[in-house]
Amino acid sequence: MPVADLDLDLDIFAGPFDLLIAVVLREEVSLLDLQLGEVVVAYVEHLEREGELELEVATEFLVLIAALLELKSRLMLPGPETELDELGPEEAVEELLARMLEYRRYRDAAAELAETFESQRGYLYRSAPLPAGLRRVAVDAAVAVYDPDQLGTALGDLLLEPADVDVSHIRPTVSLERRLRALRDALGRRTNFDFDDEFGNEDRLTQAVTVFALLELYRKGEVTWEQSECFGPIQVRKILPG
Amino acid sequence: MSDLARTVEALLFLSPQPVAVADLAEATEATEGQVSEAIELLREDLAEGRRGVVLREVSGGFALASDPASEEAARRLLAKPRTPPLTQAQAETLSIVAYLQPVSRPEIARIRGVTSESAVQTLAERGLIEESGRSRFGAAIFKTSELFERLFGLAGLDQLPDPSRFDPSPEDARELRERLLKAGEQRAEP
Amino acid sequence: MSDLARTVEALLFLSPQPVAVADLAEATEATEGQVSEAIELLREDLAEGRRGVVLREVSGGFALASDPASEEAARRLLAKPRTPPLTQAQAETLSIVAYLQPVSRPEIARIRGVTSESAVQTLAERGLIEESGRSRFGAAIFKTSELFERLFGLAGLDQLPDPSRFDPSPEDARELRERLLKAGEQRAEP
Repeated sequence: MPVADLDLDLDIFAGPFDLLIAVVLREEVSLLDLQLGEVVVAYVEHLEREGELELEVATEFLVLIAALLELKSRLMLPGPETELDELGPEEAVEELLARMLEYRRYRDAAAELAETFESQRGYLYRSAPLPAGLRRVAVDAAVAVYDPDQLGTALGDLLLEPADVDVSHIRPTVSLERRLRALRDALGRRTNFDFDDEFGNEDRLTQAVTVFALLELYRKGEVTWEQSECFGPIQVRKILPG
Repeated sequence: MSDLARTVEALLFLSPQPVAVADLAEATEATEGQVSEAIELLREDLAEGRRGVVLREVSGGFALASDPASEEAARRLLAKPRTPPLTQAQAETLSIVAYLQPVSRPEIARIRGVTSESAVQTLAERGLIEESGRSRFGAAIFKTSELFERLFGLAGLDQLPDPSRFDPSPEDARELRERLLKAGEQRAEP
Repeated sequence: MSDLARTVEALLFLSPQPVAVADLAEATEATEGQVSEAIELLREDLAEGRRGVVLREVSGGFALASDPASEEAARRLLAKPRTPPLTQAQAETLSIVAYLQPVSRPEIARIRGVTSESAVQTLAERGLIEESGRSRFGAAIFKTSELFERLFGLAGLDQLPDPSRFDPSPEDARELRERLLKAGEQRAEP
């Protein structure tokens, strides 16, 4: 929260901090009547409520409160005999006065400017893009700025057909279930067959899983097979129920 | 000049887009008939050759425009021609139009494998390509402009370079078109 | 209406900013004297109350604006709400920037007696003031914008009302001084 919004409830003033400073400058509230301690207490209470210290806001507060304290102390100090201060109350008053007068000048100018603004608000100006003709180069004024080779290259790129996608890194998946189905399909067509005749065209992985499926069917008592020699042909035979 | 005509003139002056009679009527709280009368008054006052601004009836309504006679002066005062480097999308789109012209918008998209709306629009705004009609199916057809040839320093379209990086170069326009479409389709569905 | 006046009107219609006589002369290839004559013709034709558009001398140049009489209709058509008036804080900050420019943020705060962050920011967002660099100590320095002059109908910054007009009278100053002194004495006495 900016320090300007700090809410104050003092003896002689209630409202945000920035308003307090404004009314002090406009001498609607006398700095001498103002208990600055109350302002500090309010700020500290605010800090406690918020639970965190924003350094920038705190600094701003310190600067402002210090300026007020300095002005006030100068107003209150008795006379020129004070060695502590270079400014006597009269000079302090002059300084404060100078600042008030300066502020008043801009406050009054602001009132007039706001009035001028008000009186001019009815005039509206056009805001439209320039016609297309003005946004592009005139043919007569055009000089070569682009390289035709860029077009040839771009078209050459477009003519290239993409290479066949290399899928060698993708491992085919072979499911046991599907191989079981394939075996049962084959056995549905005839009661016995040569393994190589039926599955010889499949890849090695598929063939291996099919053998595995064959074992499963053997376990269930659906098939039996024969192989007369090592690496010889495998004859698969369906076991008919009953 | 009536109050309504003055207000209508002000509205047309402020609006960057043409304004329909119905919208003018709503804004001025007048009837469309009254607005049309006011427009007639303005049409006389702002006829070509009378002032620096002319009243135009364009699709969708009425608009004020500067008199074409002032174009030269306007160019000297305001023209900010832009010729920034072409992006890849713009270069591809422009090369398709240049080599295959006339070519339709869907064809450009098929060859590039992506819709090319914004590239087409930018190239048209910069005056490098222009619409040269509509296809049988209503699609806009584009060709390159005279400005295109100037900005690329080409004496004519036959001076376009052979599509480099490609061997063999297609023999004729029809083969070029077919091969571009084939390559584009392969890109679109791998 | 002369050809030159017509061209000048067209240029002012097209230009998004006020145009100086010198620039109009260069664009129209006429002398500044001739342009000034053309401007005089336009000034008559486009005097307040004659058409929907008026000629304005703002920000060191000339610009066309819509007549205030059509403001309400324009806001209805363009769906633009009225710009909010300046708050007290904004008006004060703006007057400090207008008269003292270039002026730093801390200087504004010193004169107003309060930090003026949000007023400065709002004015900058509305385009009325703009940063014009940094002070030796790194504080942002502000000046008014071209838009400020346009929105306030000022031909130039020298048309701002004389700030001495706003100086408090010697009587006011004396009275204020006495009150401050008296307050000081009262406090010092007990």
